[in-house]
Amino acid sequence: MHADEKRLTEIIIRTSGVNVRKCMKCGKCSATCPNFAEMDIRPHRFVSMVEEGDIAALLQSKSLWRCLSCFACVERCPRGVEPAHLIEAVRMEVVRPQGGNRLRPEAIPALLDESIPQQLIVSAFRKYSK
Amino acid sequence: MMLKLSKDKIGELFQKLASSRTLYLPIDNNGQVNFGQWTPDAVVRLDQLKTVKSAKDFFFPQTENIVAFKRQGKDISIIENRDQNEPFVVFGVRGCDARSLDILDKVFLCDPVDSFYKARRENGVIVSMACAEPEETCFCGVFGIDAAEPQGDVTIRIIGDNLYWDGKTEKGKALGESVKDLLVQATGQDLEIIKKQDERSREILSMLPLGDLSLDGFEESALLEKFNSPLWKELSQACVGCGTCTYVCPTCQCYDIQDFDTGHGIQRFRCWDSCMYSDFTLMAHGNSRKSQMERFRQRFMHKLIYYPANNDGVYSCVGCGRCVAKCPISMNIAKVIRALGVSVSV
Amino acid sequence: MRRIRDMMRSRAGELLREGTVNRVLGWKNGEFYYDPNPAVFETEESLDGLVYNGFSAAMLSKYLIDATKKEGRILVFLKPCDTYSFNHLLREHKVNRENTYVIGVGCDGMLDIEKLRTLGVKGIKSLDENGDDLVAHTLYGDKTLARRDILLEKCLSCKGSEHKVYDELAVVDDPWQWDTLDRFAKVGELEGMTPDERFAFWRGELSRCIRCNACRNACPVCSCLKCVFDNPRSGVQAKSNADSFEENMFHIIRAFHVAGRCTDCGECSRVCPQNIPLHLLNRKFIKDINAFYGEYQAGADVEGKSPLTEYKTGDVEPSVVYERGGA
Amino acid sequence: MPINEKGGAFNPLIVAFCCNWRSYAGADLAGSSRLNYPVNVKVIRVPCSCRVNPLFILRAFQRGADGVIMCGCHPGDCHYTSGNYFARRRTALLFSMLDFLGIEKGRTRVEWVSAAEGAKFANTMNQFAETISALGECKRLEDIRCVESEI
Amino acid sequence: MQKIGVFICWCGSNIAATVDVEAVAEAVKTEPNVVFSTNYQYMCSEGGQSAIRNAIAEHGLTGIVVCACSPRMHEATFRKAAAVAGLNPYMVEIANIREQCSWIHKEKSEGTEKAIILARAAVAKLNRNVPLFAGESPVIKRALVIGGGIAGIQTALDVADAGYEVDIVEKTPTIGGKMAMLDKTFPTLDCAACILTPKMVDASAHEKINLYTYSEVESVSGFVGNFTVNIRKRARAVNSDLCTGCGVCVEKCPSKSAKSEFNQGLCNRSAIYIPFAQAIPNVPVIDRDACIKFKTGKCGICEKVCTAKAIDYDQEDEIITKQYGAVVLATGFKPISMERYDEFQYAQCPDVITSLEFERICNAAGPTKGKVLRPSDHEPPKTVVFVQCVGSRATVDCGKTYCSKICCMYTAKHAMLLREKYPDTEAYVFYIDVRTPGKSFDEFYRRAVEEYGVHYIKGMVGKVAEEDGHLIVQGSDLIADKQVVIKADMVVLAAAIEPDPTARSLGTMFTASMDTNDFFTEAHPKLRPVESPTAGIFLSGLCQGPKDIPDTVAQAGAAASKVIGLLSKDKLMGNPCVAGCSEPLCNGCSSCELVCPYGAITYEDKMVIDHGVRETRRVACVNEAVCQGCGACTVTCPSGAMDLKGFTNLQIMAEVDAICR
Repeated sequence: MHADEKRLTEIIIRTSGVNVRKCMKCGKCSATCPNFAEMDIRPHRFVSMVEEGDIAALLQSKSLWRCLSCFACVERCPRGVEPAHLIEAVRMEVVRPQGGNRLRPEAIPALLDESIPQQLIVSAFRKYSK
Repeated sequence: MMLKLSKDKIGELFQKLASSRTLYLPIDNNGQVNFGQWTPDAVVRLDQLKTVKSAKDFFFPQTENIVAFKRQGKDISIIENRDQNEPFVVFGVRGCDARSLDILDKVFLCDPVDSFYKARRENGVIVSMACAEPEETCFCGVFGIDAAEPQGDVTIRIIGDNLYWDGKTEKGKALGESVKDLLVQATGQDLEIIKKQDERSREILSMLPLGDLSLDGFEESALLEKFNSPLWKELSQACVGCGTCTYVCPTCQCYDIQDFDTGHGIQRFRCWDSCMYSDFTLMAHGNSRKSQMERFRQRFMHKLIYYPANNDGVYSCVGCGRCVAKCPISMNIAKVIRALGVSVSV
Repeated sequence: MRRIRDMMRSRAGELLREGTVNRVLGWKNGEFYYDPNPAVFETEESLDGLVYNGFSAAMLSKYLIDATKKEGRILVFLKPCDTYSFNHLLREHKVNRENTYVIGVGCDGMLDIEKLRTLGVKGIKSLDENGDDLVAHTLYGDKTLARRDILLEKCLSCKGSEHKVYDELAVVDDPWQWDTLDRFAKVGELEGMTPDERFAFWRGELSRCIRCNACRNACPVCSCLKCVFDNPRSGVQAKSNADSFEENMFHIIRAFHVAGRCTDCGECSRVCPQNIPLHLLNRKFIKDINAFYGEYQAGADVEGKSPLTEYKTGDVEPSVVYERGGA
Repeated sequence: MPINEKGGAFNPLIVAFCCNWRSYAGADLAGSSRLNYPVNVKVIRVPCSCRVNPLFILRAFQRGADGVIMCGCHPGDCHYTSGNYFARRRTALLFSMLDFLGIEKGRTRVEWVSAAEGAKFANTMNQFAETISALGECKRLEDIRCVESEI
Repeated sequence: MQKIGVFICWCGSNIAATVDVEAVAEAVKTEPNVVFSTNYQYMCSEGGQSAIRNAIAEHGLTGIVVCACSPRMHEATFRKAAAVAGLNPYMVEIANIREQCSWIHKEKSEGTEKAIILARAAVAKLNRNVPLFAGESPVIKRALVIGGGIAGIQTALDVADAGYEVDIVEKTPTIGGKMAMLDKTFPTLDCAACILTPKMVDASAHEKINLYTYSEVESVSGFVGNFTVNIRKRARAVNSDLCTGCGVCVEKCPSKSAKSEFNQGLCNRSAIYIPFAQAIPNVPVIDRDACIKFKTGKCGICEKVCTAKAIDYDQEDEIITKQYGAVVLATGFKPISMERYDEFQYAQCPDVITSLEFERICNAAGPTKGKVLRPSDHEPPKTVVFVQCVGSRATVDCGKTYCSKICCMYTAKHAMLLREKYPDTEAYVFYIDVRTPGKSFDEFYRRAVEEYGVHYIKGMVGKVAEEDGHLIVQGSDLIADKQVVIKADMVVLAAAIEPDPTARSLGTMFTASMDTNDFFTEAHPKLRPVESPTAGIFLSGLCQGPKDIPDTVAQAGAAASKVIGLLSKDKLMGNPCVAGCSEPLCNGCSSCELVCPYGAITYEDKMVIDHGVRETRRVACVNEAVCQGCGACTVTCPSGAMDLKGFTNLQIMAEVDAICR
């Protein structure tokens, strides 16, 4: 494992607050995932890949952007592992270092749409800008 | 030779006295006044007629270590604790307490001499103080004490704005010498003032309600009659068996010797005992005085009959009245003298 | 209180005469007005010496431990607060109720001679009590005082005028009444201090202790035949206040031994020759017991368990102590 | 590491009263699981937490203990059915009183440790020893006569 | 003056690696009254014990300290060794320098220093020891078994066969327990009823066995060898002595809407009922909540039709008080509630059932007469999905952290039986792991897969949804790394099992300790697996932990042999470490009486001689046979009159002093 990956693994485990060792590989997270078909790396594999420190692949994963953050996996996991929090943590690692503000205040008016709730804008702003 | 000092310089006097030796004097601790070591921020209360405990502590402390046994492996070494050579002054001792030391001397300085006590007596200087405003509980006069001009190495009077210093013994004069920079010669007018004050004090002393207590009938010859008096039962009924009277008493001299296991050895100490306690003179077979009545009787028989019988008629009471003021249930030597004394004379 | 004294004298005389009782436990006049002492009266004539005034504070309940072992019935006068202690002694089988005839006496609050002296009244020979107005006759002239200013500490937080146990009452319809204070105020004040301040406070107070055992011997709850501190075989015997540890040890253990049993009669503080506020230790336990396990007044009744001889499965954890603020 | 007055490294002394049936067994389990806890902790075995007399606790402080901890069965699980319930009341009141007298409350502790909780025992002792190290030597309940140099 | 010998054990390298045993032996020599000290490789071995015996004889020792492992391990061993050498066994103290010293510390200097202190404390305590002598108490030759399932029945039969009386207390109207509800048993597939009912009959017919069904233990007092138990025999409203078990009342009862407990609520029963055909005793019981007579006062049909005149509406609960020498807890288990598992739709869909319900459906005497039919429409299912580990191995919410142990096997059994009866029906099993440690267990599971074609899918079910009369089961197939969706007709959940809820209160009553999951704990997990830490209380069956029938029967037999061992003694040596009252110090305040959990303290008026004073005083008296030695009284006693032998105030303070020195 690269030193960099090791560092990233630690960051992800720390920021997510997830103990991946609690996983007993039952797959209930993937069983319950409503967007399973769209995910290239499924929640249960996400957990084991973090455990193995295979972060490079995760950073490239489409799942980061396809996870609905519905937290069904978190809700159903019998061991309290919380895979969605891991996905979120990896996502933040991709978003944040890629530099700068990916969402600028001046860009917001153009994005506004009657159907988008205010909270979404606020939440997106928090995630995508520094 | 009468010397004097302006009252506002009294702090300097304490400072000076304390510079060469330990100075003990009445100090206020949250409303209660006891003799304690002087420090610049101590609240000195010379106006307090009676300290809770008497001045006997400095010669016969409540507890003192007398010898230690130290264990090293299976060997035991004996460590002596006789280092009572520090000079000290007890300042502001009232006439009753000043007299009480004579009574303790008869016990501790007769053969075999109590070397701990003796060392302290030799190193201690008594600065006694005249009483101008005695209280209703005082009856020192009954024992021939003149509270207006008490005994002591030095006798002081505080009148108006002045403190009058009267060195009486060699020790007292030497003490005066050590603070002579602060003292000036008293004038004739001063002596006049002192005389007037003494007279006024004696007048009040003569009017004290307990002043009429009579010690008639407490002779050695009446020992058995007193011992067997039915009044003891009545008098002792209220006694709860605490040691207040004995611990505030300036003349009580009973002590116990006990060992304390410190974990590293044994510290042998002596501490005040009280004949009022149920474990007083407790021996293997039990207690020789099984009832509180017997213990109560012991205290007063000792003070009023046994002690004088052995000490040329000197009673082991100085009429300080502390027990009168402090007994939780208001039973005291005055009531005992009243009850038993009268019963004989009638 | 003079009226009550007269009632006491006449009823005591009647009960002695008719043989209901063979002795009377009351207060006997002394040298001054303020020093009546507990005494047993066996004849009607001797009852002239029976007094009841603002200085009849000494509680008579504890004397009954020995008195009721004797032949015949004894009449005892109990102030309202004394009845709690009497109940407590009954609960612990220390007194024989059948050998006791209790007359509950009304109380105007007991007086503190020390407070009088602190107010600068010296050479007190006698007092006139009349409701709130007091006149002290002294060697140095008369002094007028207000009763409320010289009430005993324990009477400032009086438990009330109700007698918890009695055979008959000797009370007046129009007793003098006074405002009582929150008995836990001082405990609360201390709790609010820092540990260092509390330590300094108690060191200052307890350093005066002379181990005279007056607090213990006057306490109606401390009724052990042989106290652990007197017993050479207990391993903790201590006759002297050899050092600060012994002072702490004695008072902590004494308070602990009476915890859940203490009726808050205040005798410990009243009898202390050094005026140490020992009742605060007991009140601390009472305050904690009330807070942790529900309100409890020892001596309010004879039956039931006391807080330290019972438990509930849902009791607070000892960590409650640490969760309160402070270091 | 805190330094004591004599200038040496401060080595706190901790006395742990453990009930025979659960907490002492828990301490044994900590041992057989090789869970480390400070050497300063010395365990005294008592049949039940309700056997712990306040006298013992004060005695330990008198003789120089810097902290005293009492361990018993979890409430409801006492070998003697109810002993720890009494112990719980007694210690709550006693420790509250020590706090009232100004003794640092970190110096006393009650912990329920079952026979299966070896790890809890070790963790508890580690934490407690840390607390005591931070508090330093216990002076407030010490008996000067028991300080070795005094004799 | 004592003569104390100190023996330091190396425990091989367990102690000697971290503790300088020579240094300890040398250091203790300076302790008061120590006249001898030595060290040895294994103190507990015969060589070590003989060294102790020899030293006692040679040096005239009055007491010994053994510095070794925990007293919980070998205190008894060393006491015996001392006794052999003529020393009172209570003149032995153990310093625990292994578990509480060498095993937790790494530095040899630290370990050695601590070992010396612990040895010193033990010597200090021993210096205050006095010989103690155990009292004797008689053994009541009767055992009580609580729970009438297979565990209780087997224990009772084994004890009774040894010639001792046994009472079984069962809270339901019949014995038989959960096993009676099962259809077939793995891995042999023999019929549960066929092997259980003969045992039930044996138990009821055994002259030494007495059944109390529909009864519960109300309260307990006493101690090993002599428990006094109050049993509440609940009123059946049917006189068992008169009832012939003809069943006419059951047939004629007009109230038939109560759910059948025996059939897991899958069908109804009458208000007066016999749980199942082979129930023992074969006496009906009236369910007062369902009975029209009890609810409205009208009806009374059962009374009218009963020719034996056995119906007794006025019957009241009866309290039976009996004494027992030993008590066996066999309280069994129940499946956990599935109500909160929304993802499996248990509460919402009748066709989502538990395995125990499936057992009843398979059973010929069950609600469907043995035909596997969907509860919703009584149609045979075409596809059945089994889900394992529902609530087991779960650390969150309502789950259990442990493996329920039996689910893998019964699920294989269910799938196999299903495929055997209905070869056209597809069976899918979702599993996390398949655990088959047991004789012929793995072969059984492989048969289900290989011979019966059960589809095992590694993964968990995430969601069950009802759609068009089918159950859409969405789960993971971790091996194919895909999400599978199965259109099923029935879903069977292998629910985790938990101890019966009555165990908790019984545990408190009998002071039998429990773990966090409410399983009873054993005195030693390996060496004393069928005994509770509380003397005289034994454990049988699932109340101690999940297990299958053979394990249960084996444990039941083991518990029985322990009971027999106890009952075969005429007298028990008591624990001499009991409370004692110093009468001259006793104040008669009753505080100790109030805190004693065993009622061992009473008060009497006695002549007391106190320092030469003779008087009659009210003093505490300890019943040494009843006292268990907890010491609650010693602390509540303000005067210190109460003390605990073996753990006296002075002994403990000596230890404190030695440790703090």
